[in-house]
Amino acid sequence: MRNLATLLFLGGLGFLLLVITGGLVFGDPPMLIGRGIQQAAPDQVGAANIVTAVVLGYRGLDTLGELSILFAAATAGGLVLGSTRSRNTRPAGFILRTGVDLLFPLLLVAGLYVVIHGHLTPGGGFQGGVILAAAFFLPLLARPQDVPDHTWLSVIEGLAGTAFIGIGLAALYQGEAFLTPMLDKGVLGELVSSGTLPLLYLAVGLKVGAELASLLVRLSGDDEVTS
Amino acid sequence: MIWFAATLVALTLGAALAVMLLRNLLAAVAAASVVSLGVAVMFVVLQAPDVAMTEAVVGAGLSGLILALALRRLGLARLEIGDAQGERDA
Amino acid sequence: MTDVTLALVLPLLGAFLLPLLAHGVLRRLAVLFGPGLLALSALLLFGAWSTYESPYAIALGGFAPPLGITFYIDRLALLFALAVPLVTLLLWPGGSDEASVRRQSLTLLLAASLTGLAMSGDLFNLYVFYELAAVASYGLAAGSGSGAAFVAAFRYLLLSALGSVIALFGIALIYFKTGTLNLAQLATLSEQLANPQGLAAFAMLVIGFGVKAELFPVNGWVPEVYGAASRRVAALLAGLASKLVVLAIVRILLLVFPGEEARQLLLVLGILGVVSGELAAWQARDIARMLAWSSIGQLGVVFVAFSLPGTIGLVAGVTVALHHLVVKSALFLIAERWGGAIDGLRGAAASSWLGAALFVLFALSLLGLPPLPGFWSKFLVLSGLAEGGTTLQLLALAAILIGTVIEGAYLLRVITRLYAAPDSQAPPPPQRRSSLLASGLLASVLIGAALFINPLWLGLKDLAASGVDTSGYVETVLGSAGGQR
Amino acid sequence: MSASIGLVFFVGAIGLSLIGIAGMLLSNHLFRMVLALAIAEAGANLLLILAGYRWDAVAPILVDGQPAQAMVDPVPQAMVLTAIVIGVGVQALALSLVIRVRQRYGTLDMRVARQCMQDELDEAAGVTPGRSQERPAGGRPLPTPIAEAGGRHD
Repeated sequence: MRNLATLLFLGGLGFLLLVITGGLVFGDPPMLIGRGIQQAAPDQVGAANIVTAVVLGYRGLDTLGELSILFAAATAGGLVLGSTRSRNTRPAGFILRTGVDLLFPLLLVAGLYVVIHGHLTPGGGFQGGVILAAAFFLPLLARPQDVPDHTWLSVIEGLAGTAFIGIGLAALYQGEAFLTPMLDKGVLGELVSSGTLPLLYLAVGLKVGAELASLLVRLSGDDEVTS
Repeated sequence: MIWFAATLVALTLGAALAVMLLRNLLAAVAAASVVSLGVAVMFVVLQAPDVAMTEAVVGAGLSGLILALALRRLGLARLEIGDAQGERDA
Repeated sequence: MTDVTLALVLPLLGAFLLPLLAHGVLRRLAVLFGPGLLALSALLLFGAWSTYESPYAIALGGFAPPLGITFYIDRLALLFALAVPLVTLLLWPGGSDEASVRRQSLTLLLAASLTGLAMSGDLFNLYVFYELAAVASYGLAAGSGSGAAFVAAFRYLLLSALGSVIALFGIALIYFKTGTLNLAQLATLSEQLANPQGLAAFAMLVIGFGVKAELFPVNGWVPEVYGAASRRVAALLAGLASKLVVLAIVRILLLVFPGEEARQLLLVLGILGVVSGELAAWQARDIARMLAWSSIGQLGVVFVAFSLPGTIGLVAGVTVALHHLVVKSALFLIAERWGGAIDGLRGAAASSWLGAALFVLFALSLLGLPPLPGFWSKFLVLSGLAEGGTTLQLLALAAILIGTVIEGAYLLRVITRLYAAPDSQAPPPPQRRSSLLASGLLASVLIGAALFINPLWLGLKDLAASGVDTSGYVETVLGSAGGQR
Repeated sequence: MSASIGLVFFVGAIGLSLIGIAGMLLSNHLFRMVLALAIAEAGANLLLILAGYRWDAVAPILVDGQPAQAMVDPVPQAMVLTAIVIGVGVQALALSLVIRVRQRYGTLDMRVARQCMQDELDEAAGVTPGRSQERPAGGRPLPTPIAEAGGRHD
């Protein structure tokens, strides 16, 4: 009975949403701020990838908030799960270990590449950070006995977050507003360009990588379930 | 173009339904990854390569890994069908 | 020149660094680190308050307002932002073990996000800060470590995340119609949103953000979380966090949806909140859940107050919100060690006369006994409603009056137990000294407000007059081209 | 053709959200609720991206310094990037809570877990459990608590 009522409610909701969105114009957005950003971004920020210019420049505070949310989730996860230690000390098989040894540098390089090219091509701190997290996490799969302690992950996490805020505060110190892009913009499209943006993305990438890796380590710790 | 879009949307919605209806939770996690991949392809079609890349890496990859790890820790990660521990959808 | 953005950045920085400090050689200092940063940001905000002349906008990143994220600083924002570090300091969770450090980190993140909610002038930025506040509160809610806390936190998380999805839908609708996120620019385009689609977007935003503001249909988490979490966390969430979210909703209402329908939506939800909250509080038999349900009722009054148009509505809303902030935080603090049922409180006054006396003071102010500020806040709302005089408003008036009677019934029930002779059971333990000190400070704020009600009233009216000044907001943000203040 | 392709995507976005919301409301399985949440979020993200799409426009990445032609709106893309990352953080936290609930109460059924929570709260408050009337609105009477089949882990 309750399910029927819920389904009816959902049907109504869906109909309502379709009617509402049916009146929206698709494919011709007003772009009040979008157009302005497209015109101003090459000069103001100097990143060829305008999404990056928005993420780190125009909406840099959102990105800081997002990093904080990930940090909050990781901290809360730590509070909920506590410090778990992997009980499974049996080393993995030869193939897995070798594979991980081969894959680890590859993932590290790929992650860093994606991170530092974020202002030029699709990708950036978040995508690269996830790849880095996979790189940090893989050794745990292969050698569960070696990596019970992830203090260094939390050190990277804290320092990268501090670096992001520090870059923002440097602008404040110079008399500009918080998170104003600094340094020389350089030539559009080159690797060393668009001022502090690549540095910010590096901080984002390291922080995201460390945070997600510690989340993964924590979730994979099998402290009680041993099936 | 429209047929491609319609197929894509239908596939994604089908995968989403599968997430809700599959009894095996590991399979449901896999279906959730398919949903993410479908949405990522839509993002590519909609000229959002950055978002598509994130959705593929985060939604299909990382999120799937997190879910699978959690399932393993819950002791529910097994492939045989009929394992419906605690599954009592009224 | 001090920049008030620092008041938001410092707690964030502290949250990132605290876990590192707690591991290092500076462990002793780490205990003082969080409170020190909060005190610093309170000082900064106080400096900004005392040198304040007129509203101004801060263009973050130096990008001219419609393009980048803007902070809008007026007295209203400063007042609420100032309340954040002060109340957080009073409710600071001490300790130096690993779990305590994590809890302190989360508290700092919560404080930073709430400061952001007070100042931000950008729709999506508000959403991000709201999410940050929500995630930090999930962690704090689960932090007490009992099974009930985990279930309560999980249910809260699901409801709140569902609300976020709905709010994101609302933001998408608004972006479809207008193509901008800046509240000032949205204010100039408010006609484009004065239609069913715009109203639907507003409803979605209100339902989404309302989860944390304990709004009527989405407040099922409140008694569970407040019952299972520590009282300090409950005080932080009920007293502080809900008010800042309300402020964000009110900003959106005033600027983007000035139409009558949006106000009526808030009014209806507020009435339902008052009635359901007070009735449930009356039925509750333990003090934590009684205070939780009563908080829902009080926030219903806050929403009713903000639904009044014009300056009077803002004055009434701000007064009720601030009053509830002080009183509910203090009540939760006093009840910190009163774990059991209300019946188990017999003789509490004998073991701690001060705690009981403070409880009585705050309860009477909550009820609205004349010389106390609670009376003036309720009086403002009721007179505003009577002046408005529409059927719905009169209904709200009746609901608030009936709610007050019910409130009196259950608060008096507690008070009579406090002063009853202790029975065979051991009386509840006295309060911790820090809690007594904190609630004593809050009581002095309350009494101070009662003594200086006249200058306070003038100040609030002034504050509200600039708060409802939509064209002033637009001009401040968009007019000053270049974004330099 | 152009209008209908928009409709197709709208149906996709709304359908995903509805399936997700339905899953959260109808399912009683804690893990599946987390999965449903992810699906609902994907729908909202898709709608946001649709808000920035322009016909015959390219991705907002400059090639050789100058915009070759019209580009789609970059702002919703930045917002969705943020939303996706927020979503995965919340999901990880939700899963840690699920793991803990399972360890404490030995169940993944929301109704059982909720009953256990109410009992624990009542007990902590010293109120006799079992006849708590202060159920929040929408509280539905529970069938007899289902005993979990043979504790798998404890």
